[in-house]
Amino acid sequence: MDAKNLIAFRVAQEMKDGDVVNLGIGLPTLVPDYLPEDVHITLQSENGFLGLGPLNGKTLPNLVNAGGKPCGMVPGTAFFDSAMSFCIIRGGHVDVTVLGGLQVDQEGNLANWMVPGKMIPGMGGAMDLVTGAKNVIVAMEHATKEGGAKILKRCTLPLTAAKKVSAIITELAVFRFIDGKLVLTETAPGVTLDDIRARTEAEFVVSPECCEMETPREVQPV
Amino acid sequence: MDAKNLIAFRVAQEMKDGDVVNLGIGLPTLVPDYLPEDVHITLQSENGFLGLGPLNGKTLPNLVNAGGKPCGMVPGTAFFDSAMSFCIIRGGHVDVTVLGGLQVDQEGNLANWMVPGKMIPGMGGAMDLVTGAKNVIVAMEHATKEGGAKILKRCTLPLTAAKKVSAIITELAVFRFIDGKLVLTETAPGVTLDDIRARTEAEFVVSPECCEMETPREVQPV
Amino acid sequence: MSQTSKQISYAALRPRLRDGMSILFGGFLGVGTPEGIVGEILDSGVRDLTIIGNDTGTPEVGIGVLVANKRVKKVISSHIGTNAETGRQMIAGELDVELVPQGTLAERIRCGGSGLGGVLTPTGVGTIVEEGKTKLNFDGIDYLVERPLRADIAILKAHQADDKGNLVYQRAARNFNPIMALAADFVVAEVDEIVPAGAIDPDLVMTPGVLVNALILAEEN
Amino acid sequence: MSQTSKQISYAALRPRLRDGMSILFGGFLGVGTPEGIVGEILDSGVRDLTIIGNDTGTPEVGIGVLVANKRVKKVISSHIGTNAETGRQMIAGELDVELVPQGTLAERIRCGGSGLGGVLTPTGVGTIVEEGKTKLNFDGIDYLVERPLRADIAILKAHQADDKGNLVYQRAARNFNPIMALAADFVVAEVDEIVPAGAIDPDLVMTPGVLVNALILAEEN
Repeated sequence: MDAKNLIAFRVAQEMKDGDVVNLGIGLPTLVPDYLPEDVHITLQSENGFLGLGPLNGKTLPNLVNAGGKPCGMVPGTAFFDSAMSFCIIRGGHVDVTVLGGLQVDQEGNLANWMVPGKMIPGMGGAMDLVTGAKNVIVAMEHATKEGGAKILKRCTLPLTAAKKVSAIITELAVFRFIDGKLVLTETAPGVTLDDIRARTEAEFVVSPECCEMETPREVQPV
Repeated sequence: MDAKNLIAFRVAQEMKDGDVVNLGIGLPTLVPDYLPEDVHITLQSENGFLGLGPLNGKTLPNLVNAGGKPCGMVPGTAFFDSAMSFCIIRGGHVDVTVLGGLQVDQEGNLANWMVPGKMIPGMGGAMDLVTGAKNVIVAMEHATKEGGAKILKRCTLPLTAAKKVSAIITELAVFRFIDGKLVLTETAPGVTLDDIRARTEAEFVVSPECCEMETPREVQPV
Repeated sequence: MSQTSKQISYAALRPRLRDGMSILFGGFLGVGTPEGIVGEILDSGVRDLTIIGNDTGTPEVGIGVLVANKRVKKVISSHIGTNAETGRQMIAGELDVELVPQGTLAERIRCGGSGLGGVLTPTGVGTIVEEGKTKLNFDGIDYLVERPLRADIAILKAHQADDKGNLVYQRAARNFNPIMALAADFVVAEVDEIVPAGAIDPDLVMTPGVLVNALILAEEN
Repeated sequence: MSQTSKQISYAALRPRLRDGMSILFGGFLGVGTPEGIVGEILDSGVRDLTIIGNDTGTPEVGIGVLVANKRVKKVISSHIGTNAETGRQMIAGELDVELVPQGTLAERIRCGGSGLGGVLTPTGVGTIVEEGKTKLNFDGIDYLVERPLRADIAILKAHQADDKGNLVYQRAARNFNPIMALAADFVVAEVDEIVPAGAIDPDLVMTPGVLVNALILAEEN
């Protein structure tokens, strides 16, 4: 299993039965594949609906996800306009939002929407999601492709929102923000604290209950 | 024809084909009875719909006007929630609102929602209607039951909105606010300028085009 | 969302009710007010309530029975003229009444449910409504900053629901119900009919089920 | 409301189009964008447009073709990443782009259409979005005052309309369309079907016809 699927698996274990969840594009969309069997979540899509489901083969008119891709819907889906969609998002009616990150820092700041002079796609719904969701999970590979740290003392890229991140889940570790502090709560099998320190610029506390990160059975170390 | 119906008749002549109109309770509800044949208006009801029609005998579930009374609806009616109802009202999508008044003054201020210590029903939707409608017509009898002036230099009762009235139509006269000034534009048949001055406290300008107020054929003076 | 129906009985609402709580109630002169839930609140004996909604109905209809039975400490409403008891208690100093322009009331509730800190409205400028409020001027126009309203519980009336709590309202009974569904810690709807999830066309849902915590089937349809 | 149908042809839209005008366009990555009207605007040759909507689609889909054909002077949008041409022109200094958080964009348009002077939102606080904006603090929380947006014309896509202009949207094609119907001096909707007034259940209308000035039947259903 690759890093992305490992991360998606671990994120899926964060979900509680009944949660309303918004998943960013890319890695986060893998999360539903790894939900525990007794956990049912409702997916919110910022283009205006609650009840996003897998495509199931057949494309239906005007049924697309927030990435513009054809999708399915579950029984009991509801559609609404963009104003209502963000009333739901900003108003705390979304339990969990899962997004990728370019940088996260030890203050809980997230940067994921632009690299000045290079890539300026825009924030889309991300600023509202990170501001309004009850739980903000950043799901990302621990380091850049070049091996640089993404979990920093202070973000250098323009922020998506200030001090709103609840947890960071990477292929190496799980961090949570507890009382405003970045706390390491889990490390992946075979990953040492030194490995994490080497790839993390941010200062963090190691939880007294820090344990091994849950991974899919097939990659558990023997 | 009594004063109320005379006023309603004259107000009806203000309507243009296609107008979206909100009518207050009481006298204003008589207006549709006197519309010219070629003028079709759409009635907005602040409890959430556009397309209010006459009752036509049969009461339908949950179909009531803003006074809570059973009403009818025309083909092409649309229902919506209270937030949308006032987006329409406040947003200038209502062409004309017709309301009663306790007092109006020469600045275009209207007071029609409370008499301190005596009668405090609340403003309901009146403040939004008077603030947001393109045309605000105050339709009321010229004087109080005791003969006191209701068109004043300055309202003494708490205001509904400041400087928003477009026209005042009474059984004696039509006044319009033109460039911030109160202008007498019509007088009822048989009513002299002195009659009006005697029953009006406000200072007003007499329009050079001041003419006789249109009244239903049956009460035209011979 | 749990996969089981959200249906509960009137009696199951009791543990949610307590003295001093705030209640958002749907309805306009009683149309769109859940009369059965109002009856349950009355029977529960709770008092010192703060009730928030368009009007106080009449002493016999809508939320008005709670006022008439002296269960209410504070009313936040646009109109109280149809319930003489509200005015009487207010003048006697027994009841605190905050009168709010109807459009402003709608926006304040919507803000309370959608994470907004308020709206800027021209309604009320130059009237006693502006007292004590922040005023901002943009492009020469004055606006009042009107702040959010929320409540402990919202009691709604809908025509139809599905198991997941998706709601469909009928005619003028919609009014304040959809925005109130956003703005309370616990949202309960009294409905005429409950159908299985999937039976309502998703385009026609007026309140998404995730906003609704519980459904009660109205005793008389 | 006039009793005749609001239907017009694509060509009848021409006199409404002019250089430098502002356009609110419905749609989310092209879904819910009136492609026929966009084509008509392109064919009309108007330029220096300000376009306001969720995103700029792709160079071939949605509003994006106007960008690709250099008819646009300014974009107000939450996302431009799917249209490389928007980014290229922006970086080359040929195109002014104002990026707005999606929820804020929705509220600003809604304000523009509903007589509100703005909303207070926590979204964007502590980011570059707050630059140049009034900030208010209530109960220890910072909010940005976000101001209304309107346009000369709104171009919408709906599934069904009646003669009076009442609109019904389909699935995720609803998105920004209903709020844009409030916020322009002239509102035109491209629809798949036009039925007589009375054929749509009044409870199911998603945009009231009084907000819609003209209807165009889509050339290909």
